[in-house]
Amino acid sequence: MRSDLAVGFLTIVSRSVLLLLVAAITLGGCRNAAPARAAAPPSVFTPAHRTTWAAFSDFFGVRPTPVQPIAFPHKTHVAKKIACTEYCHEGVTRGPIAGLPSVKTCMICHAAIAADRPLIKTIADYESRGVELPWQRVYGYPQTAHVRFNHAPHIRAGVECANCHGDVAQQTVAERSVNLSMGFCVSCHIAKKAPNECITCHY
Amino acid sequence: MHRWGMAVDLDSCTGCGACVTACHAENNIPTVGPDQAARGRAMHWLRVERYWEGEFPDVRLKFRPVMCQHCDAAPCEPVCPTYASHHTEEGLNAQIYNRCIGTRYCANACPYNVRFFDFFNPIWEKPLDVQLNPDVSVREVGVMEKCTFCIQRINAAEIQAKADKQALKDGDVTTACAQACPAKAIVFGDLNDPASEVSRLSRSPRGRKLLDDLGTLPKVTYLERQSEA
Amino acid sequence: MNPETARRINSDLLQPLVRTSWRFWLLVVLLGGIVLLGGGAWLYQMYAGFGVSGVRWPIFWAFYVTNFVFWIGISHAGTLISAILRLVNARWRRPITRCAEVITVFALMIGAMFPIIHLGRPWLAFWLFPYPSERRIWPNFRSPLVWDFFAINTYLTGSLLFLLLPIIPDFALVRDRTTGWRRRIYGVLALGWQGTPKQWHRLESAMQILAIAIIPVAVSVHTIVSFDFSMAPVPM
Amino acid sequence: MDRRAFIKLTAITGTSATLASCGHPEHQLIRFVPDEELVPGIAEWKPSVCPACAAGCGLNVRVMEADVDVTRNGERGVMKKGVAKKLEGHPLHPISQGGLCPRGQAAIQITYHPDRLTQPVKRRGARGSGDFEPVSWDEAIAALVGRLDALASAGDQKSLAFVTRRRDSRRADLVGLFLARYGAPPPIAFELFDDDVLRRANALSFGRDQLPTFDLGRARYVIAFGADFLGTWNSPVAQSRAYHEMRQGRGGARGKLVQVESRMSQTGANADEWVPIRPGTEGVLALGLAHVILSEKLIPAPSGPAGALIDGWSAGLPAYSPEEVERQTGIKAAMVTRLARELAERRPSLAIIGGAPLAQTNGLFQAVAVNALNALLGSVGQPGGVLFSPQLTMFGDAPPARGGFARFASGILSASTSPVQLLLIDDVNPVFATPRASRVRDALDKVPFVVSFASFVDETSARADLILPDHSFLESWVDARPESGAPITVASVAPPAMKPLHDTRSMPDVLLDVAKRLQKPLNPPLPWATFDAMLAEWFAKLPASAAGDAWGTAQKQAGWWGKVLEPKTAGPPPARTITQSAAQFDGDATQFPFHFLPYPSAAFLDGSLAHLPWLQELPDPVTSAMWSSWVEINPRTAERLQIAQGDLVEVRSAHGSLRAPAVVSPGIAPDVVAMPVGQGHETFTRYASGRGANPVAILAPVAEAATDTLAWAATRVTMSRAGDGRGELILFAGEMREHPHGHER
Repeated sequence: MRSDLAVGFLTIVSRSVLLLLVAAITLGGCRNAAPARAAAPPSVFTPAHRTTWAAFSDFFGVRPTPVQPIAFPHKTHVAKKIACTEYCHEGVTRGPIAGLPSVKTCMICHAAIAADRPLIKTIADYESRGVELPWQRVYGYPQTAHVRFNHAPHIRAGVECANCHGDVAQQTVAERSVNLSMGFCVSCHIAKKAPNECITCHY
Repeated sequence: MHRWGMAVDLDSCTGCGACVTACHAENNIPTVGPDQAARGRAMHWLRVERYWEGEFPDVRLKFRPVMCQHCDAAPCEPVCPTYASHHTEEGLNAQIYNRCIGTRYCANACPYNVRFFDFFNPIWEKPLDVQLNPDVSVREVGVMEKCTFCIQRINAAEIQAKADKQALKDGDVTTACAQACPAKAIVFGDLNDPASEVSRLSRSPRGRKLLDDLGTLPKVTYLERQSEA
Repeated sequence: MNPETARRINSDLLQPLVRTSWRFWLLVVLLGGIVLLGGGAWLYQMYAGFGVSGVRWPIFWAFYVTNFVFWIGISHAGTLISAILRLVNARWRRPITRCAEVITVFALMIGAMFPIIHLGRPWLAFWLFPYPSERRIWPNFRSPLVWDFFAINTYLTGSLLFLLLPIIPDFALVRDRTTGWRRRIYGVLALGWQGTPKQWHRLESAMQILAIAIIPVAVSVHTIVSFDFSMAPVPM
Repeated sequence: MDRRAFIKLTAITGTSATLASCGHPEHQLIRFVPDEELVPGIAEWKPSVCPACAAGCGLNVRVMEADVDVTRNGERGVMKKGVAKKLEGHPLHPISQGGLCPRGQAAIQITYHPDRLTQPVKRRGARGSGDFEPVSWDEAIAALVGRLDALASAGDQKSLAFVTRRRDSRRADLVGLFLARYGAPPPIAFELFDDDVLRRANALSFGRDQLPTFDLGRARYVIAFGADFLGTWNSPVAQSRAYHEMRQGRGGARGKLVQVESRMSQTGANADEWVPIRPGTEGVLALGLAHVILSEKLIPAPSGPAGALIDGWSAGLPAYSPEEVERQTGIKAAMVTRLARELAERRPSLAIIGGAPLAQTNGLFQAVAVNALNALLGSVGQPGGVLFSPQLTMFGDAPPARGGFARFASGILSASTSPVQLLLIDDVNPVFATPRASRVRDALDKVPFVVSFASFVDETSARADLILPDHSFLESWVDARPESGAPITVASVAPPAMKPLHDTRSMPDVLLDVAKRLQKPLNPPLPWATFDAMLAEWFAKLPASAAGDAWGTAQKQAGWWGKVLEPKTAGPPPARTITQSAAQFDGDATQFPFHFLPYPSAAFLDGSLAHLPWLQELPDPVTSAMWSSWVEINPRTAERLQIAQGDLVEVRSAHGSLRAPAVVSPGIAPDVVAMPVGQGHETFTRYASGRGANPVAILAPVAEAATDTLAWAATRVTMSRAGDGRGELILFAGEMREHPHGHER
């Protein structure tokens, strides 16, 4: 029994020291990282934050600024009367996820239209390699918010896209022009007499 | 307004455990592995309890699937300091993971021992994670979780009914355990609808509530096993 | 007592404040080390997951809450007893009151740590505090844990006042007998105490009021801790 | 404060991950263009067929889009894929009827198992070392074709052997056709719990060489001899559905269930009356019941072969008086009489035999005795009785895989050079599921070239020279012809529910490909390019229904079913009377005082599902054990041997010994030691390797006398305490809440 206690104490001591080391490496990690190295996919899936830094950023609501592979001009496409929800984000009326168009979708039109422009050539190159454009999320919730957002009922209730996503028609690269905080959702739900229980969204 | 409830016919229940696995598949419940299981940290939102009676050779074994009873006077609700555990208008005992700070008070208060705590971040060894249900949260370390009466199915069915401009019918929404049960022992439905199967079964003279004398007003009715010997 | 003896007693008493021996630093290192270890262990618990605490299903409260109750129990012994003794004017109380009051304050501070340490997600502990937010959610005032929070804070505030009010003349004493930065710090702490009869009178009346007020607060704290256990239908 | 989550870190996030990703887009994984068009977040439901046992339940698979890690041209990345999310019973399918057992639910983890073989491999290290190196499919198929060509050119086609499960399906037909047209002997079926004894008995009694279907839904009285029909035996989902009807599905007319066995199974727990019996004497009890019914003239004796097979039947079974039955079985004469009267009065009544009683040396006698009792009760082919699903044997174009694995293995062992030069193994693990004394391992090692179609490295495939990993059932065309479970004919079939995750190929397609590449073509050649063409051709021959043509509807609803096809009967059975034979047990009763009863575990059946983490963590119905194997012993025995719950116990037979923690259970006879089969794998993925003990290993290699199948319940053992359990026994139920207090009084 006594030796158990001693071992337990030693374990705590050694692990605490280890923790401080790990914390030091973790916090210092990002600055030292070689930028060219791509991440190997981890062998496990876990909701844990990948780094201490990520945990802190998440807690303080720090969102990385999305860096898009190409400057997609929403403005131009909307001006050309390409309906958002028919070609590119077609999941929006049917289910929870609006969806990002595959590079194949881009090439349906751009195989012929403006095919000589440099940006379109970049896209065509992606398609020929069988690789998607590495779009980064602009909206969306952190995993820890446990939000199960569903687009379709909002569309059916007549909520305009611009309500939550700003006037994308005036933007080139999509910007996070609306802060989708819980307060934002709740005030709208109250105003529209929509269900306002926690389990409407969190489950 | 619905009032969701469940009836479990112990005379049909064979104790096979299909409900337990179905619950794991539907609700992203992690497997904790042998080391943690040995420490009493296995997660089964739904478990099959067994009760031995008598002595060899006159011995009986009775099964009882136990999940969150969604009590109308739930002991877990008043003790939660952050309303992570609270009652919804439709009578569900909701557990809001993002609001949970991990006091574990609810689990201590629950007389049915159906609340489970994430002692560690759960792990799925790839590609086992591909199976995860996107309609249900993956809970992280430090939060309490428990049977939700498959709230994701209820919400989806209600959204669908609203889109179809129709009222929900009995049988439109069922939980994963009731759906899987090979012996049709578990029935889920609306207790406010007197014609529903679950209402009919809940009125059975065999109906009992678990630990009824605690006054928790559970919404799960157990139809006791009959026997003739 | 002649003035010389009084002066010597005073300077003997003040000696530890003015001169710091190596033994003191040794003690600081020793005790500080233990505190650091505890802090490290807590960080490790957050880093690796609450499971390292050894708590398991179906008893979810263990070491931490036991400790919490223990320290709250210890705190019982201080201010409450000191207040009662003060009210009944027991003369022999004088040597022990301050000791008791200090015990209360520090035991409370230690005790109050444990509900935080014991949380699965301690970084969200501020949700126990009622503050307006855009989410329009308040703490659940039916929960004994929220009342724990209030009760402990009230008792801590009361005990702190109860400790600090009668110590003002002593701060003044130190202020008058030290120099340099010590004098400045104790000058602030002494709150301009001059020892006039009027000041003494005010202090005595304040102490009488506090001594009466602190008793129900103390009772409430210990009752609310008991509430934690009585709210659940499961024996713990 | 806005978003919150703080130091939610875990130790598993190593520093390598830390250094790698700091939010730069170029650090993200490459995302490949998907092959399929899916609406994100919307579930599609697709049919499939459950592979976990022979019941052939139709499945409804929930398919949704998900990100999957893939490797393309050596580059790792992610891709959107339509993947299976959950398995449910298909609501239309006549066997599953919308329900599904825990093993079926967990079968989805076969597809997503982290230790699945992702491409063909060939052996590099010694046999059994598990050291393999990857090869391309072309290389792998060429290796197999080369071996087959070599045999053919040497005129030695007979030395090709194929071992597979005992399943009826087009998949099995294809194997049979391939072998027949190549010139090899028919496939050899291997099952640990194979029920061949019951099939033989049914052939003798009723002219039907198949497992029965029970109309429990209309039965008023059921007596089951050892058959765990609600848990693991025959067609558990269909039987559980029918059991619900029998108990509470028909308003007040609740049927009674009596279970006769020596260790309380999950089914026994549900019985109204649980009757412990001396192992190997179940047939005697059945005939004792018949004796009472006949002598009290409760039911007139029927004519027909079932009864006539039994020695002494026409004379009213004078040798089976209740007193004599009591002497042999240990069941009180008064109870025998009462049970017999209840059986006769509460008709329709039926008797079921399965599991351990058939796995005795006198298994055939026991099964025939129960058949005779059924015939006497008038339950055969009647509502509320024993039925035989009409079989689709009309297109029997291939010799079916039948048993005889033990003879096959010993044949290899005893010959100086192996009569088998090339062995193909599909979906079986005989090295694990045979007694160590049968030395299957050595037999396998004697075969010059072994090819396995396994998806995992297990004890058997670890000894293969080449592994050609099969698709999982969700990735390939699947079919099954369940021989029982529904009163009508059922042929389950379904297209792939999702695209393959890995570089695997479906075994039937590989076989067809191999057939095309052979130097000397099959005679006649197999006419199909792919397996689905073969399925389409066969299903198109089935009668169309109102819903449309047979093949079209079958694909949508996970199978074809109907009533129209009459079976081919096997003709009258041989008119040989069967006399009672006492069960023989291996091991001397004084040296080995306990009957050893291995039984299919509720989670793993014969051990083939032990690699699925959900099933490992599924609490056992009777003991609530997880991740463990255990020995069940009676409290009185435990007290006598000073064994406490969780103590390590050594169980020793004449053929070996094992150690496992004890579970003190009131539901077992004092002279019986029971142990679930399934754990004790040497190598079977990270979840099952080296966990627990394998009871099959210490069994005596004795066979049921008439059918030559392993009599796995005929071994005697001795037992002693071997030390503290060291926490090997993991129970879900705590002492706090569930305590077996039955034996404390």
